[in-house]
Amino acid sequence: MIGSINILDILKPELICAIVRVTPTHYLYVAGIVFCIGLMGVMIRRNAIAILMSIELMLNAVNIVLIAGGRAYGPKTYDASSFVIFIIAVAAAEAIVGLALILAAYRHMKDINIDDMSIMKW
Amino acid sequence: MNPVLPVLIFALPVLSFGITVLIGRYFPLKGASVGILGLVVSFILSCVVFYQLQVDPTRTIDLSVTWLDFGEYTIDLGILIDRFAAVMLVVVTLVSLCVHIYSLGYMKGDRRFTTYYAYLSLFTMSMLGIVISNNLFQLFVFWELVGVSSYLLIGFWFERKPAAMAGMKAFVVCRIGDFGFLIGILSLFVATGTFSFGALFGLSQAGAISSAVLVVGALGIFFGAVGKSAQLPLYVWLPDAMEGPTPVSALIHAATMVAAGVYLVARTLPIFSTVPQIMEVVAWVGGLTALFSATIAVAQVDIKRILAYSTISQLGYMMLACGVGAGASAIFHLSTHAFFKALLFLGAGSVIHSLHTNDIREMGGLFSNMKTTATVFIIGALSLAGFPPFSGFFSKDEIMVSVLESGHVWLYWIVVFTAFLTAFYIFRLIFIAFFGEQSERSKHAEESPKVMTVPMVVLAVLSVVAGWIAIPGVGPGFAEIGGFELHHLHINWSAMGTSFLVVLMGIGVAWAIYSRRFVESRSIYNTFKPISKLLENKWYVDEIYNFFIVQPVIFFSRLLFAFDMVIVDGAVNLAGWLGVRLSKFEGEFDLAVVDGAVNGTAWTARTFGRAVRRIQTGLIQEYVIVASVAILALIIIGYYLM
Amino acid sequence: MVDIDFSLLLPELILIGGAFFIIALDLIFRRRVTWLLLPVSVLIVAFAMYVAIDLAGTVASTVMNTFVVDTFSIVMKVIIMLATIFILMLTDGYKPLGNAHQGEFVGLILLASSAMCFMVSAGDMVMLYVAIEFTSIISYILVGYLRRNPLSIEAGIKYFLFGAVSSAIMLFGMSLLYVLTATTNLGGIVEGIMHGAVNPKIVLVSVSLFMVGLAFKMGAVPMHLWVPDVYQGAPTPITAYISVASKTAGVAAFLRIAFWFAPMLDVASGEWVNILSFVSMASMVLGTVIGILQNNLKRLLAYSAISHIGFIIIGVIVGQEVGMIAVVYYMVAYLFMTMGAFAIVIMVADATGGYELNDYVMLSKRKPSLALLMTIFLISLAGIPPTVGFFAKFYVFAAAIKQGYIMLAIVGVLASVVGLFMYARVLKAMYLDKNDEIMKKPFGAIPPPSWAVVGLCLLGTLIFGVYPKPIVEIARYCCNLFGG
Amino acid sequence: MNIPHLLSIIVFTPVVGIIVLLFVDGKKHKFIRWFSAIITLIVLILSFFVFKQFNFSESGVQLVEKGMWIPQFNIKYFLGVDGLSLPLFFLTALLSFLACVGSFGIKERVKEYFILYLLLVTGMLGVFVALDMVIFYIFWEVVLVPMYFLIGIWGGPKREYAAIKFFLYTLFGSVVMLLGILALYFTSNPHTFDMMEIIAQRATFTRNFQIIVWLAMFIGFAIKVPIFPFHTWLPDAHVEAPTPISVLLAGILLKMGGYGFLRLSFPMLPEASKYFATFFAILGFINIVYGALVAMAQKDLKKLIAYSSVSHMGYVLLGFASMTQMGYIGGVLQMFNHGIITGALFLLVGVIYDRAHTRDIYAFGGLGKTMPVYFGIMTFSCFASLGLPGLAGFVSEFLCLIGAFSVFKVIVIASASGMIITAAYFLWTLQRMFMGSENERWKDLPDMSGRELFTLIPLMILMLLIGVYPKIIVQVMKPTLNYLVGLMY
Repeated sequence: MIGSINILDILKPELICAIVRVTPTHYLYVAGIVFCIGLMGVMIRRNAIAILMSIELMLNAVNIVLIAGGRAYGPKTYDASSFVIFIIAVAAAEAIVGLALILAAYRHMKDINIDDMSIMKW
Repeated sequence: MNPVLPVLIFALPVLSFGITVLIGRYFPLKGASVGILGLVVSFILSCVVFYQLQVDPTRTIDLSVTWLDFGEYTIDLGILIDRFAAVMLVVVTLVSLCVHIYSLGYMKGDRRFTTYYAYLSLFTMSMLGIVISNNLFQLFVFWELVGVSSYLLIGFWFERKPAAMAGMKAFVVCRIGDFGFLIGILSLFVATGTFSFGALFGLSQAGAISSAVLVVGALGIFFGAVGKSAQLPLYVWLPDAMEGPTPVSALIHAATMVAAGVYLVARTLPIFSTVPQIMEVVAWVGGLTALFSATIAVAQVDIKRILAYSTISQLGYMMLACGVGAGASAIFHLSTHAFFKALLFLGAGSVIHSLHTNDIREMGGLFSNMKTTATVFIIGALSLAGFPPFSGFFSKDEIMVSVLESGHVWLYWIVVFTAFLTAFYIFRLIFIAFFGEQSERSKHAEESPKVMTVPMVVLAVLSVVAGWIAIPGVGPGFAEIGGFELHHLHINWSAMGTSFLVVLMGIGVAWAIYSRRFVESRSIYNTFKPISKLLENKWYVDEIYNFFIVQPVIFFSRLLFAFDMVIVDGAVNLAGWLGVRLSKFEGEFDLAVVDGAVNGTAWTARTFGRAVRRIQTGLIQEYVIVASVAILALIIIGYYLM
Repeated sequence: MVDIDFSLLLPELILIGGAFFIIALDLIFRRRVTWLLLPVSVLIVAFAMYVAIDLAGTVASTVMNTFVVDTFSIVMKVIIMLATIFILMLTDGYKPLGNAHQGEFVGLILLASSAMCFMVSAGDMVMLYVAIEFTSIISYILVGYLRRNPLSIEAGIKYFLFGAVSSAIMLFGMSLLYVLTATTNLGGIVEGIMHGAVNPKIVLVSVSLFMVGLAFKMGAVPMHLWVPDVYQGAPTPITAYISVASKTAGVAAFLRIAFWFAPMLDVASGEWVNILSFVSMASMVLGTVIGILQNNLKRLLAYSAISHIGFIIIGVIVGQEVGMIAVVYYMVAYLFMTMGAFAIVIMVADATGGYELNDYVMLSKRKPSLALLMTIFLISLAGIPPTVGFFAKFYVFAAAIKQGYIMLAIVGVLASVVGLFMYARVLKAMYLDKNDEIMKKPFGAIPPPSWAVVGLCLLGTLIFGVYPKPIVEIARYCCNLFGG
Repeated sequence: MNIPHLLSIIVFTPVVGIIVLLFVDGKKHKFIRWFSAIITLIVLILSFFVFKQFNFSESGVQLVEKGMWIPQFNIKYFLGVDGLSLPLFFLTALLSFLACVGSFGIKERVKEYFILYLLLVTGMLGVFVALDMVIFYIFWEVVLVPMYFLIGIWGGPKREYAAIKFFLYTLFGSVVMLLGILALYFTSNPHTFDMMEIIAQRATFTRNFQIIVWLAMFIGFAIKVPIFPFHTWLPDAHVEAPTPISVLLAGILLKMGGYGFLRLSFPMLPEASKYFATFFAILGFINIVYGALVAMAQKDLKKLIAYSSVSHMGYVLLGFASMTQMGYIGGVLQMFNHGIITGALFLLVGVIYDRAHTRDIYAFGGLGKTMPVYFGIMTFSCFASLGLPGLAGFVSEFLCLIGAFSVFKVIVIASASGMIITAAYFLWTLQRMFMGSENERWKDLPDMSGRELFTLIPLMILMLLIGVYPKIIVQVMKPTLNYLVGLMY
């Protein structure tokens, strides 16, 4: 017990919402952070599949933004949600093709370390 | 007198030049006949013209036809025949005729006999062109044509290196004179808008032309004359021109071409007279040239070199006469000099023809086996020295008188001393070459053929008779004949006396040293060692010119060429060279660079390209990094800076 | 049910239908039908082109104005279809492909072409995104098609990863725009931002992010890094296809959006113009400067493509009628000269088996006809008079100077001079270099259809080079853009 | 009878020749050579017709052919010839024919050679008759490409370097000129490329605009003339180019620069031209004296003649800078004469090069005896070149000097010194090559062949004819040049 307030009381979900009004901008920040994480993932990870995963992360970050925006503009608007559905579908297609290419690369190089795929340069 | 006559005189040599050049070989005497025939007709016609003008001086011809017109200005060609021109016509055609005949013998058996005669006709044509032209432009055209024909004739035996060099030297030095002449013509034309003598004289006499233009014009014309008549600064080409065949030297470098300069100054005297200080310059240049070349002639051993320097000295006399305004006496001396100097050269030619050497020390006692040549040569010498009653005496005396009366006392004494030197060096030649013991060469020398001796005899007669015109009783005096304004005809006995005395002293001294051997010439040579050495080497003038002008110009042109290669062209080559150096230095990074020097622009593009290419590492992740950094940068710049 | 005016969609539908028909044909009849594939596919594309040309003149939109049709889109579709026809002819004899599932390859090309047509007519962000992804995915497959060739695989992966990242960034831009204006329709966005009090800087950032995807498709500078590797790795017909068709689609979409967004981005303040001119100058200079160093023909043409994009963007920057004329004429010129050059690269590769510069040594001796044709295409690429390339650059420079973008013109001139040196190296190899033992290598046979392609491209390069009037007339009609 | 569209026929006859040659088999050298010679002969004969149809008293442009080519940018297909371009046009036709006959010595890749040669002829003919700036620019470029290949493939040892250098120099010049042309296009108020209209609108251009455009044009033309700092490509290009090509290069290409000044820069930008007149005259002086001095230091005969061309073109600059009637006539006449004389000189160099395969002056000596005819013609041409009166060179140099003297007294006096240096280096060359004792190394050199004489005789006749009676050419150009001088004030 710290002073007169019990920490457990504070952690009640409806209290938290009461203290901090969650506005769409918060979602934008979250989405921005997730997007950056995805981008960093693409730049840093050596494993091709990990890169694929980070690309999916970036796309989902965009979905968050869209949903937040759509939600903020009231229930009637369906643009955002239809856009999100398209994105999800396309992301799936992309993932398949990416995996197929990585598989083909694996068959040749016996490993999918992205740095080995640099035969062509200058 | 209808104008066709003088045009015909001029046209005949042109015709003979054309014929000889193209089809000369098929004519008798291998083309010589064409030239000689043409000249005979020209000579007769010029005598007719001369006679007609003497009878009725008013029948001068001055007509011209437009050659190129530019609205307000026109350049036209025309002829001006007056008594002055008539005299020159006669002199030129006569001497040229004698040389043509003489060359038949001298040049017999030469490989390029026809071309020789073609060149002779070319020369006669251009000389006549100078004499009859009535404007400065036309005169300049023939002036340079004369220069070309002298180049061709001097360098006739071009197999011999010195002959080729002499030809080129003659043309370039004359060209320097022509450069001055051109500037003179340009300034006169731009100021007055016309070239013709008549208009120019009228304007200059009336004072319509500004003095600056007149000075430049007169100086320019005089500069041209100096170049052609081998006066002091530009005389160096004449002695070397002796490399050409002797008849050529006789015709061109004694009688006619070199006289063209004097003719020009005499013809344009009205312009000169309006600018007194230029007259002074002309006078002094003439006087000094006479003295200077006479001193050199004294110490020469080549027979033709002596005569060449003597010509320069006599030309100095004529230029001096023009300088003091005595045009008549200048032309009178020009005519007489033409005869006796041509005679001397032809004589020298026949001596060389039989002895095959120019060096007078190898000659000796030629009088015995070359009778006619020797006598004729002596007559010429006497006339040159100015020994009465020969023509030289009268013309030279008139010049001395006019110099004295015009008040140039210093010049008078210079001229008198030169007369002494002239007499000395010509008789030194006579005594060494024709008298004294025979050298082994002159033992088996035999007289030249008739075809060579006849012209010499003709010239000998003329060089005796020509002077008598000036004797009051016998002839009307040259001023009258030449159509110059009449000034009182009187005889200045004291001047005549001094000149005769000086001539006698000259002959005496020469006789003493070389004939009687009272004093050994060798000992005189040693006592005045430095001076005689100096004179022998022609005051080292050639060496000085070579050192101060020719070499620097060649050096400067090489310098400019290097400058052109390195600096101006360098921007491209240097960069290219640098590029090649850099690429070799870089080693394995460098793919096949364009072989050879790489062009500057390509090089800069290449190095920039090689730097930028670094980002193309082939690693996909680096692509993504670079791309996102670039986008970020763009947005930030867009967001904040703009 | 939303009313869809199918007549506008007809060309794309024909292509998609044709693609499935061919794939089915290949499945059912296997080997027996491979000779039939080329004529059928060319017929399908020709029919689609006829229908598209028939639509010319109409300015309309359908499917809730997500799909826009106007003369500009028609012209661009015709260019894309022409490119497709050329590519189909080139792939017919392409040896490395062998005849393993030839039908699938042709089918995929037809699908890709329909996707590009969608991209050209996209009036809505969603439609644009889907079209771009549709083309990209098919291109990834086509690039990585030669499973046994490591270069092709690597190119495929690189193209895929770079494409995916750039599409993600584009999406992020799109989502920001959606958040700002609550609509995904381009027209709606422009009204939303014009009327709403939106901070112009935010608009600029989101639009720039949005343009990243298009920049990737066009291969403009910051997003050009994939171009050299993918061009070198991919099978050459596909390289040609990407370099011409997908780049044309990218430029078309980029131009439409740039012209559409122009009022919104208050061009006067200049940020938008500065960013674009940086991109254009960078592309021009980078393309030519690195291009000089290349010895592989495909990489050389890749860098030449990058430099050409720089010139095209000048046309877009200039805007107005004169900019439009410049861009449309440039795309037509670009189609003929680049396709011609790639056709010859393929023919030489078939005959000598190499893409390196020293396979071209003494080409003028071994195959003078090819050398002469290559010279004409290279001269056109370099922009030397009697060819279409010259007028393309001429119009672009004239437009730039007319609107006062002197800096762009000067950099353009310098880049084209350096570019000239890039193409001159190939000429030098063909004509000036001497190498005796190369003469002994036999010069193989060349499949006839590629001669047809080269012939058509030659005609296009020279005729429009000498008499540019018809193209300029058509370009003038393109000016009334739908959103415009 | 006058032939309609005569100019287009002449300009495009070589193109017809090219098309025919494309189908001829490369082996049949003899046919190709004779065919090209006939084509260039036809061009020459047709150019005589142009003389016939040209009325000498009228100063404006004649035999005009005008048609709209690209309406958007108001580019017209506009050909025409006047007093200024007719002599140069005739010179091009003449030299192309003679150089074509001179090219019979080319042995390898004959077909490509003559195709490129005919293309070059078209370009050159076109430049002199084009009166629309875009057409003018296109023909200007069309000349560039074949010249690059002709030097690059059939040239001497360092041909690639010389070819690339020539190409880049001239291209840079022409690109800068293009910017000038475009600037003129955009400032003329009904935007036009038509030279005549822009000349009519010359008053509307502001002074410093004129200066900028004049400088841009100046760089383009200066490289071509060539004027002092931009001349370094000329010696390399000449040394490496095959002889007939350097005949054309010196004979005609240099004139395109001078022609450009008088057709474009001077009439269109009068204030700027007057502003730069002294600068132009000084450059003329430098060209004359610098060219002459550097020529004196040359060892290679072709380089010597190249630098002598630089020197002779200096007179043209002097003539133009004076902006007087005599100066203009002198300048254009000098361009015509220089074309003939230097064309002859290069043909002569070709004669000796084909026999001795070296151009080093010091390697010869005593040729006068072995090749007398060659010696005679060489002396004749050298004297024509150093400006001997009675031959072509003198008339034009004299007119240039007179024209310029009224305006630039000191510069003309300095430039006139050039005639001394010119005389010196030409005679020195003659002396080193021909005089002196016979050189046994060249003892058995055959004298000039019939074909070589055939190419030289017409040029020598022209040199003499213009030297003695220049009225035939001067009357052609006088009215137009009067008009052009009038434009300046």
